[in-house]
Order: sequence, then C-alpha cells, then structure tokens
Amino acid sequence: MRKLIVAATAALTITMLGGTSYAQDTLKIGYIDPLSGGGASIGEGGLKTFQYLADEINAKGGILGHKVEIVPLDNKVNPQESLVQAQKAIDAGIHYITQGNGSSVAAALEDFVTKHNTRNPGKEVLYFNYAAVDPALTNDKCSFWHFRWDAGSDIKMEALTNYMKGVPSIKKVYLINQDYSFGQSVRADARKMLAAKRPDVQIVGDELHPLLKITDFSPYIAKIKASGADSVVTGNWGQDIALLLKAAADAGLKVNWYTYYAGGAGGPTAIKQTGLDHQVFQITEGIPNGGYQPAMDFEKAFRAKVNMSLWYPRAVNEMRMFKAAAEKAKSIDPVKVAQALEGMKFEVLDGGEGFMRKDDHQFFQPIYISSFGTLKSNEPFDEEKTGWGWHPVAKIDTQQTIVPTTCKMKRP
Amino acid sequence: MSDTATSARDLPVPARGQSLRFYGIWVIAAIVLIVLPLLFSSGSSLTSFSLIGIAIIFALSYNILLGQTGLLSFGHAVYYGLGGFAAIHVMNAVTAYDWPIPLPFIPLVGGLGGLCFAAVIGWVMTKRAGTVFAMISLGIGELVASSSLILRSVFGGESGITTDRTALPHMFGWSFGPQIQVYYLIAAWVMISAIAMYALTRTPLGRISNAVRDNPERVEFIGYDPHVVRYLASCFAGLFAGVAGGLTAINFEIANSAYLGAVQSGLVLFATFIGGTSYFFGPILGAILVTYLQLGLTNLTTVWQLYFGIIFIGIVMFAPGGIAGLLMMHRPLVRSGTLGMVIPSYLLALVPTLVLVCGVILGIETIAHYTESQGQGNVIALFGIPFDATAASTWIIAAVMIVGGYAVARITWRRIVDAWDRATTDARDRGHLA
Amino acid sequence: MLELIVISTLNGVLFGMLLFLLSSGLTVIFSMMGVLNFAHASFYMLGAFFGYQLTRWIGFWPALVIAPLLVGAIGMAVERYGLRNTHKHGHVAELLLTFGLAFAIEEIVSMIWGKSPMDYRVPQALDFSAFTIFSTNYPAYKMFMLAVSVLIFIALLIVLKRTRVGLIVQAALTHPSMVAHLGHNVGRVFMLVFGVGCALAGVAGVIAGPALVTQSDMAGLLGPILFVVIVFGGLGSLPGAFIASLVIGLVQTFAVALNGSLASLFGPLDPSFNATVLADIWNVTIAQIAPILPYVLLVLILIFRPMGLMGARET
Amino acid sequence: MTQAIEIRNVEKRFGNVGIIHDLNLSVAQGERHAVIGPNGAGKSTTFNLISGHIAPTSGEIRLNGDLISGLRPFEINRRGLSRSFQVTNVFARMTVWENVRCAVLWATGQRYAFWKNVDDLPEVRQRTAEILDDIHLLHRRDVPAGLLTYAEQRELEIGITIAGGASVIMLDEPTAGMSRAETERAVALIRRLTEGRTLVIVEHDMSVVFGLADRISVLVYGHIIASGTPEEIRNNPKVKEAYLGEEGH
Repeated sequence: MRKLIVAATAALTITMLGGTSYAQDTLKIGYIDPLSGGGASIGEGGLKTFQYLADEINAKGGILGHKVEIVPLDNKVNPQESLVQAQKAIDAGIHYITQGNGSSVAAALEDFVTKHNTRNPGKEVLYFNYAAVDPALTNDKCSFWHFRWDAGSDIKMEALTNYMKGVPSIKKVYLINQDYSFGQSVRADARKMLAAKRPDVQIVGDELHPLLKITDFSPYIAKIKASGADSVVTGNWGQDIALLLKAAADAGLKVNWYTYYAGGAGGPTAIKQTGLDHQVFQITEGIPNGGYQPAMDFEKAFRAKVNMSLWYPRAVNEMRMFKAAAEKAKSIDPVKVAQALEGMKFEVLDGGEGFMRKDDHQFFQPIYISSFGTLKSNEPFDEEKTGWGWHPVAKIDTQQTIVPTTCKMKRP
Repeated sequence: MSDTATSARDLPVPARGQSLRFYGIWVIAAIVLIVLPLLFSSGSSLTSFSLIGIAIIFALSYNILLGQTGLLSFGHAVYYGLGGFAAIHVMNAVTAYDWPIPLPFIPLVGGLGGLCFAAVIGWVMTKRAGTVFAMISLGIGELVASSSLILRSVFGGESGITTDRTALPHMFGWSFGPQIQVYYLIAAWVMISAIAMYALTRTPLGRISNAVRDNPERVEFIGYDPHVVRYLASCFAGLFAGVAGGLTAINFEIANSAYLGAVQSGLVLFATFIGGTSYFFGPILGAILVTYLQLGLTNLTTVWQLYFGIIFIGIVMFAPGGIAGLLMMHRPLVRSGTLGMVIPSYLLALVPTLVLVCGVILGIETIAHYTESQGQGNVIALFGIPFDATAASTWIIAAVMIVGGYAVARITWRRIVDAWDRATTDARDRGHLA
Repeated sequence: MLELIVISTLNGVLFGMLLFLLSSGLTVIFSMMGVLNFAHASFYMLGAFFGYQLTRWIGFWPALVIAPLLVGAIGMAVERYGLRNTHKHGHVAELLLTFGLAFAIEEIVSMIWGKSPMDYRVPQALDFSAFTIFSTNYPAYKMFMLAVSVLIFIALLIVLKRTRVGLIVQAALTHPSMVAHLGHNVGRVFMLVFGVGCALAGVAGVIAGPALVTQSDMAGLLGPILFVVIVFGGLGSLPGAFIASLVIGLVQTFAVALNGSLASLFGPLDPSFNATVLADIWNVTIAQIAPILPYVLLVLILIFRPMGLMGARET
Repeated sequence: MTQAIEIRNVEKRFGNVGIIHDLNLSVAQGERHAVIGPNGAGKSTTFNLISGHIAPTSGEIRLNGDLISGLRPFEINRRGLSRSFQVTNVFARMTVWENVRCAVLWATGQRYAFWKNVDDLPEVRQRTAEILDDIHLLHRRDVPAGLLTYAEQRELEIGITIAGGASVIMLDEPTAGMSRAETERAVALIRRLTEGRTLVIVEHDMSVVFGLADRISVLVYGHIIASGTPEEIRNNPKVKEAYLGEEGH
C-alpha cells in the first residue's frame, strides 16, 4: 500500500515539478516572490513590472538575440520555500533569479546561491536583488553572485541625513522602528549619521516595536507627543506604517514623518485617510512626478498597460543594466555577466548616473526625498486613486549616498 | 498497526505469518526509500523526497500527541524549530572547534534540543488537556516565535543562522554536498525515527497514553498520573520533532524564525489529521500528501489555502479518521471478501462526484481570477481547457456542474451507504466484524 | 510622568475594551456550548469587511446593524451544517472544524476583497475629537467603541444571569435531554447561541474596522491574543474575560510607556558579553517586549492558577 | 488491627452548601461494607472523597492507617484502594484486553516504562488473561470497549477496578440498570472477586445489599445516621424513620 502511494506521489511529483520544458533560445529569469498569501499583492505587482520589462526588451530583439522570459515562483515570503523554488528554477535550467521581498529570504537565497555555485562549478546562478535592503547583504554576508539595485537601508539613511543637514527646522527627532534587523539598522544608522552631520539635533526618543504585532499605536504616539519631537524617522512598512500614521492623526500629532516605505501598497490610501497632507516623506530611487521626461513617459506607458504605478524604478535599472552587461560581455554566461556588471556605470531611469560598486555589488544612484499630498498642476500622477501623489522635495546625488563597506569579496 | 491489529499479536503465541508480514512492511519501506532516487533522480524530485521524509518524521512526532495521547497542539513547530536551531549551532561549533562529530549524528542534536525544551516547558503546558491545552500550546508557540526575534544572538534575527554542512567531518567519504547524499541521510533517519516511534506505541507508556486519550479521569484510578503521561508523551513528541528540525537544518543549511511559527505548526496539524490519527501510518500518508500538495498546488493556483481549508473541513466532517481511517474501514470487507459489493457503487458515484469537484474548482478559480486580475489575463487554463473568467458561460458551466453534480452525486452516495450496509452485514455474518 | 500615566491608563482601557468586545462572543460560545471557536477572529474579520461594504452602499449606521446580523447568520449556518454533525466526535473535532474554517474564510475574503487594506473610515458623525487631555486628542469614535463594549458586557451579564432565555440556554448545556423534554428545541438553542456569539464578533469587526486596518490578514493578527485573554480570564467566564481584557490592555500600554531595561537598571553589561544571549536580554527594553507580555502572563497564570483568573470549569 | 478505611469528622462544602458534614465511618479489614441512603444523600460524594476525586473541606480519611485525605486519586490507588464508577467509565477506543491490561500495568511495576515491549511482559499478560477469564470476557478480548453491551461494560468496569490487585475495592452501584438475571450474575462475580479483600459498595438494590454486606451504613443528608450488621440496620428505628420513610410509620 505504502509503496504504491509513494510511487504514485513520486510520479506525480515528476510530472508537476520537472515536467515543464523550455525552449533553448529563451533566457529565463526566475522571479521568486510571494504570489499567494498575505504578500501576494506585492509579489504580483513586482511580477507584472518584470514581465513588462521583459516585453520591453523582447520588443527590441531580446538580449543578444535571446528572448527574455520571467518564470514566476511563489515563495510565500518563507526562506525555506524560497530555497525549494530556487532549486526548482535551477532544475529548469534557469541561471538568473531575482527576488526582493524580505531580507530573511534574501539572506537565505544569497547563501544558497553561493553554496550552489561553489559546489556546482559550470552551473553558476546569479541572484539579482531588487528590494531587500539589509546592509548585511553587501557587507558581512556579501557574495560575488549577488547584485543589489535597491539602495541599502544605510545608503538611504546617508541620503536622508544629507538632506536633513540642510533643513535647520529639524531640531528634535524621534526614531520608531520595527524590532528586527532592518528596523535596527535604520535606527543605528540614524543615530550615527545624525550625530556626525547634525550634532545639534536632539534624538528625543528611540523606539523599537515588534514587527507586525501592534494593533494600536496610540501608546507610542503618546510617547512621541510627550517627547516634543518635530520629526519622526521610521523604517516601518505594511500595516505598521499605516496604523502608526492613523494613530498619529487620531491623536492630532503634528510632526513630519520621514519614512522608507510609506509608499508601499496600501500606504498612500492610509495617508490620504489620515489627511496628513505633505507631512509624510519618503526616500526612494525615483518618483513618478520627478519631472525627468523619459521617466515620466515610461511611467505613463507603464500605468496605461499594467494598471498600477511603477513601484520599482530599480527593477527598470536592473533589467536594462542586465541587458547592457550581457552585451558588454557578449555572452549570457552568468560568470561573464557578473564580471561585466562589476563596476559598470549606467544612466538610471530617473536621470543621472549610477554605478555598480565592484567591492560589494551594491548599485549607487541618485536618491529622492518626496512628500505625499495634494498634487501641483505639473504633477500628473496620483497613487492608488487617492488624488494625492508624490511631490519631489530634494534630490541627493549619487556621490552623496556612498557609504563604506566591510565586504571581502571572494571571486571565483 | 491499529489497536485491533496489534491486539491480535497479544495472543499468547503470536502467529508466525503475522510477524513475518509485520517485518515485511518495514523491509519494503526501506527498499522503497533506497530505490526511489534511482528511479527519479532529478534535483526537484530529490528535494521533494527530502522534504517529504522530514515531513513524515514531523507528522509522526505530532501524532504522539494528537493520535496517541489526545493532545491537540497548535504549537508543535516550537520543538521542530528549536531542534533546527540546536542543530545549526552545533554544526557551526563542530566546524569552528573541529569536534569529531560527523554530520549524520547532527539530527540527534536537534532531537535533544527539542527534548530539552519539551522537558522544561512541557510540565506547565500539559497541566491541562483538551481545548485548554490547545490554547496554551498556541500561546506558547506565539511566545517562542516572538522571543526568537528578540534573542538575536541565538536565533539570528529574522534572517536566521546559516551553516555549511560540508564543513563537518566526512563519513564514508561522503561530503553531504550533493542532495542525493542528504536524501539518504534523511531516509535513514526516517527509518530510525519511524521504527522508534512505532515501538513507543507498544510500550507500557504508549498504551497508557492511549488510555489517557480515551479517559484521563479513569487513568487516575488505575494508579497513573495523567499529567505525567501527557508530559512524557510531549517529551517524546519534542524529541522526534527536534530530529525533523535538525534534518531540515541540514537540508537547507539555514535555521530561522519561520521554523518556529504558526504556519509550520498548522501544516503539521493538517498533515497528521488529513492522514488519519488513529493508525500509525496515517500521518505518513498525510505528510506525503500535504507536502506534495504544498509543492505542487501552490504553482497551480493562488488560492491553495482555500483548498487546504476545504479539504480539512471535509475530512473533519465526513472522515474524522482521515485517509487512513477511510482505507482501514475496508479491511473487514477485504477479509470477508465482500469488498466487491461496494466497488460498483463507488464507480457509479465517481462520475457525478468528479463533476461536482470540477465544478467547485472551476467556480473558485473563476471567482479568484475575476477579482484578482480585474480586466486582463482572465483566461484560466483548467485541465488544459481554457475558460474566460469574465464570460457568463464559464459561470453558468460552473454553476451547472456544481448543482447538477451534487444532485446526482447525492443519489449515488445513498447507494454507497446501502451497499456498505449490505457488505458489512455480510462481513459480520462471516465473523469479520465485532 | 503623570501625563504618561493618565494617558497610558486611558489607552490601556480603550485597548482592553476592544479586546473584550472581541473575546465576549468567544466566551459566550464557549461557556454555553463548550466549543472553542478558532474561527472567531475570522468572523470578526467578516464583520469588518461586511461593515466596510455596507457602509459604502447604505452608510455606517445601518451597516452596524446589518453586518453583525449577516455574520450571525453565517455563524448559525456553520453551527447547523458543520458543528452539529461534528459534535459527536467531541470538542477537539469541533475545534479542528473551526480551525479549517479560519483558513477558508481568510482566503475567501482575500479572494473577494483582495489583499490590500480597505479604505474603511470613521463615520462623519463621530469624526471629531471628544476631548483633549495633556494636549492629546481623544477621538469621539474611540469613546463610542468604549461605550459599545461596556453596553455589551452589561447586556450579556443581564441576559445570561437574569432572564429566562439565559436559564434555558445554561440548562440546555448541562441537561440537554431534560430541556428537550420541556419543549425547547436544544438544537435551535445551540444554533442561536453560536449565531449570537458570531454576531458579537461581527459587531467588534464593524466597530474596530475603521479604527484598525481592515485587511485580509486581520484575523490572524488578533486571533492568538484573544485566546490568551479567555484562557487567562478563565475559560467560559464572562467577568474573567472582562478583567483579563483590561489587564492585558493595561499591561501592554504601560509596558510600551516604560523605557526600562536591565541595562538601564543595573548599568551597561560588560562588553565581553556582547553578542551573547545575556546581552540580548540585558538590553531589551520593556517596550520592546510589550506584545509578548500577554503570553508571559499566560505562562505565569498556568503555573500558579491553571484554571485562569475566574475559571471554574475543568476540562 | 488497623481499620481498612477510617473517616473522621469529614466535611465537604461546595461554596456555602454543605454536602457532607461530620462524616464518621470505619470499615474493617476484609469486611464487605455497604453504604445506602436516599438519592442525594451524598453517597457518590463520599466515594469521591475517599478515592481522592475531590478533597474534603476538613476532617481526615485514613487508608490502612495512613492519612490519605487531600491526596490525588492515583496516589490513593497506589496505596491499595481502587474504585469503580456509577456511569460506565472505560477506555472506549481500546480493546477489552487493553483496558484490563492498562489497569494491571502499575500494579506489576511497569510504571511509565518506555523501553519495554508491552506484549512481552509475561506477568502482565498472565494477570490480564486471568482477570478477563474471571469476568467472563476472554472471548470478547479484541472488541473495542465502546462496542460492548451495557452489561458487558459493567463487568469490564469491575474488571478494571480489581485488576490492580488493590486491597480495598469500592464499587459504585455495580448493578445499576441490570436485569434480574444480570444482577445475580454480577453479585456472584463481586462476591468471588472480592474474596479476602475489603469491599465498600454503594447500592440501591436492597436484596443485593442485604445479601452481600457484612455491615451497612446509612447515609442521610451527608451524615451517617447508623452503622451496623444487616440485622441491626433492619431493626434500627432511626433508619426506618429516615430512610424507609412511610414504611416505618
């Protein structure tokens, strides 16, 4: 009985997991992100973005004549599941994987890819990271096989503090972050960099709260209020930012919010609800209403086709740069592409030059500070049909965003 | 392996054929485990088999609680996760200090990790049984999972702790780099653990656990403290869950807080219950099925969680014995040779039931696609046939299949009940049923 | 300091009452039927989504009435077609049924409404600040939530202890056959009780939806803490649930308000202990562990008083 | 010689309601002692107090001279007292054989052993077989207890109670709900199985009580109003008045 069942299962497993065959001339990129469960809306958004970009490349003849295909793989934001999916991708002959949601997933994948490439020379796999911002990925844990197009959280803080340097009205800053590695690095970087650049600024509070567990932020708001802060810096995302802002609006707290992810899915809706007009700021590598014409044209075309705003300008940079690197290397061999990417300079979507630092495979690019609220006449793009949108406040040049790295890269 | 089956072995002189058959099952299982990767050698199959193997140990360990002792736990992954972390830390320590511990012994470390935690926290947890225990286990599970993010030095924050399994001392010249070697390691531990857990059911403690499951109050009046019994059972469950966790750590070379979480606890409950808690092999079936569904279903549909929920509710309501229970229901019929009386009604019911199931699937997928994709990509390819989620015809087809299928299926189900009654009456007449 | 104490107390009571609003339905069902409804938080979520949808169609106040009725009706259907058939297999089987139901409901909700948060707003009539204390505004809506919770608590106590309906229901639990002989339909009594319990969760959903985030994962976020509340209070005890809700609400808010850690109490740890467990424990602030405190309370009460604060029923 | 059971000044209150007050009872070694009384007199509560199911509010209970009041049921059982239940209380999903075997395990010193094969314990097997033979259920050994007939379940109940070899056996209405013939069979069984042991029995059937008991205690409203031989009880005016009610007048 058991033998029968095991055999039947095995047979089914084969047909389901290994049965797909791919044409030899396509260049497949495994997209490993949540496509079911709580994170699905984010993952679907990313998938549509990458598929749009693949179509864009294919319309221009693909990469070195290879048609680009995005293979969606659902990881449910679970590191173990991600490794299973990565294995699946490798079995299907995929040599490039891209992922963004969850630093825990990123760390697991980076480690997995590195081990896989060491144990299977000749079958190397490259990992393109478009959104996981844990600095460790390009520092202690850095790997030759990992490239990151999003700015690490330390880079964003470098940019933010360089902006704050020129805003004398900021006097008392309150830090509130989620209690996990990302939130902690935001907090630590903020303390360190503010102390260096604006020693006169007082840090009146430094809060870590558990990740995605708080249903009522009013106690925290009471503390912020009691501290007399004029600005709050937070790396919160998801419901933690939405609930935080909601509680602040309820209690009538008037401060400026400097955030990493207020623009994430659902964020704009929440801000509009609270009525905090141009009090919430975000640090990103590009914004829809930036005023740079090619980027605005892209945004318009993208919205028309995909019916969502471009969350990931970095994904555009990633895919276009991948094509450029392959063409530079005249090969789609992962090792050669990786070597071509190292140190490569590239004109980013929102204008200005970025480069892929050879030391740690971190991409550096101009960073924007923008605020969310009512739009001016020359700002056509709103978010989530709220009628409000992002308004550019400041642009931090690439050179102003560079942070040192501790990476000791092992090259093959 | 059922209660009734084992008691047949209690006869003063156990029948020789019986014990031969008994050992035969284990030998066949071992052969299957050895031969499997030779038949299916792709990387994905090996990954799947490895995961299934781990899931089997995990589900069997869970059944020590649920099936053997009657304890419904919503926090079993705590032992599994802590076992995984224990294994990872020891692996790193072995590498760092050159201890002479080869990799194959690491799962034992995981087991000890699970056992230690069960020994400490289990005493408090098992004070109460029933639904209270269920809630407590849920609370403890949350507590440990949340604490794991605070105690960063042990749990490595949310990115977890990684290791390199090939850096440990090699054994039989195996580096355990290739997945096939890891598979055989897992297979060996599956055999060891399964045999150990089966043996446990046949010890005085195992039998008293059954008594505690059936009637904890009465157990107190035959000299046993049900609290101690529950405690010991949870220690063993923790031990084997830890072994499973240790194997996971070896398989993925990473341990993180997701190991300890509610999702993991929920999955093992699913697997065990769907497989069937009353028979030893039930959780094995469940682990195979659920792991397979988890790997396969998630690529086919985005609403796999809904299917899981529906399957689970169906099992709770209509087959509380799980798949194993359904299969074993037929044993008296097979023995008495009356199975043939029910088969035709099964075949008859198969067609309308399948129509009903397909209708439900079509309906769910249509709604899912309709709401998720709003405007584009509406075509669902179901069983190779394309359906348009926005077309009225699709909705009508689904509705017709569900209503029509149900109407016809009901009639055929009644036939099954009738046929079943006749077959069991016959079987009873022939002396194969109590 | 006084400011922080007053505000924390207020916030704690507000949060505690929300917890009670949620746990009251769960407790009613458990005390009447012995069924632990794992899907309770899912019914709460249904309440929030129905409330959101109906608010868009017909306004908040009608939604406040209709949404809980709908949730109650779904609850009654679950009892009639699900739990009643499972009853013979015992309470654990019933618990498992509701466990599966929680999965299914979450997925159905996200299938229909998607996974992003809904734009569910406080009704205009209550969208002002009730009073200002130490320059912190208290929205009228929160006062409304508080009032509803207290009203429900009092109403439930009266119905259960002082009315004929309550007597019949309690008798139906202990002596089903006797009550049946007296001409009451026990099945219908159970169905109604389950429906009322779910409707209470529905009320909580409609009311909490605008205050918190209405999203398809909201059930999973509140579920575990609800069970802590009712185990802590003593399973099946309504006053117990009330006190437990308040205790847990206050403990959590006060913990957030405090900045203390072992490091601030005893001075920083010797640097040689960096990157050890001791350092983690030493430096963690009370505010950081606030959300796990309920679970710590759970463990403590199990050690010292296994039946919970006000619990009587041994299971 | 110490009494098998010695109850002194035991009181049990539930909240403000006193169920048992000033309870005094002693049962000698080897004696067959019946406790009778009208419904609600506290007979089952008395059993629950002695067997440790509930703890007395005050007073003391001794078993073979050792203080046992306040101990848990399993501790009392290990000291040599075993009881049956009024409503059938067996292990429903386990077979008859396993039911009895579980009851034998502690007495044969197996404790919580997880290193022994339970089928491989000759002493356990021997005793289980003997008990099953005694209660005439050997032919039903492989049937799950939940599927037995009512009378068979009552017999199994007695089997489980005596299996541990306790010196004091307490049976709570062992013949309740049985037919005449079944009752006679059960009484014979009880008589035979409790040979040489102390028996305390609660029973409504007066023919059973007067046929079986050496001594009888009458419990009314949580208080023992009389104790004595069947003859003494039969002629006790207090008993006639309180228990036999109208018949006494």
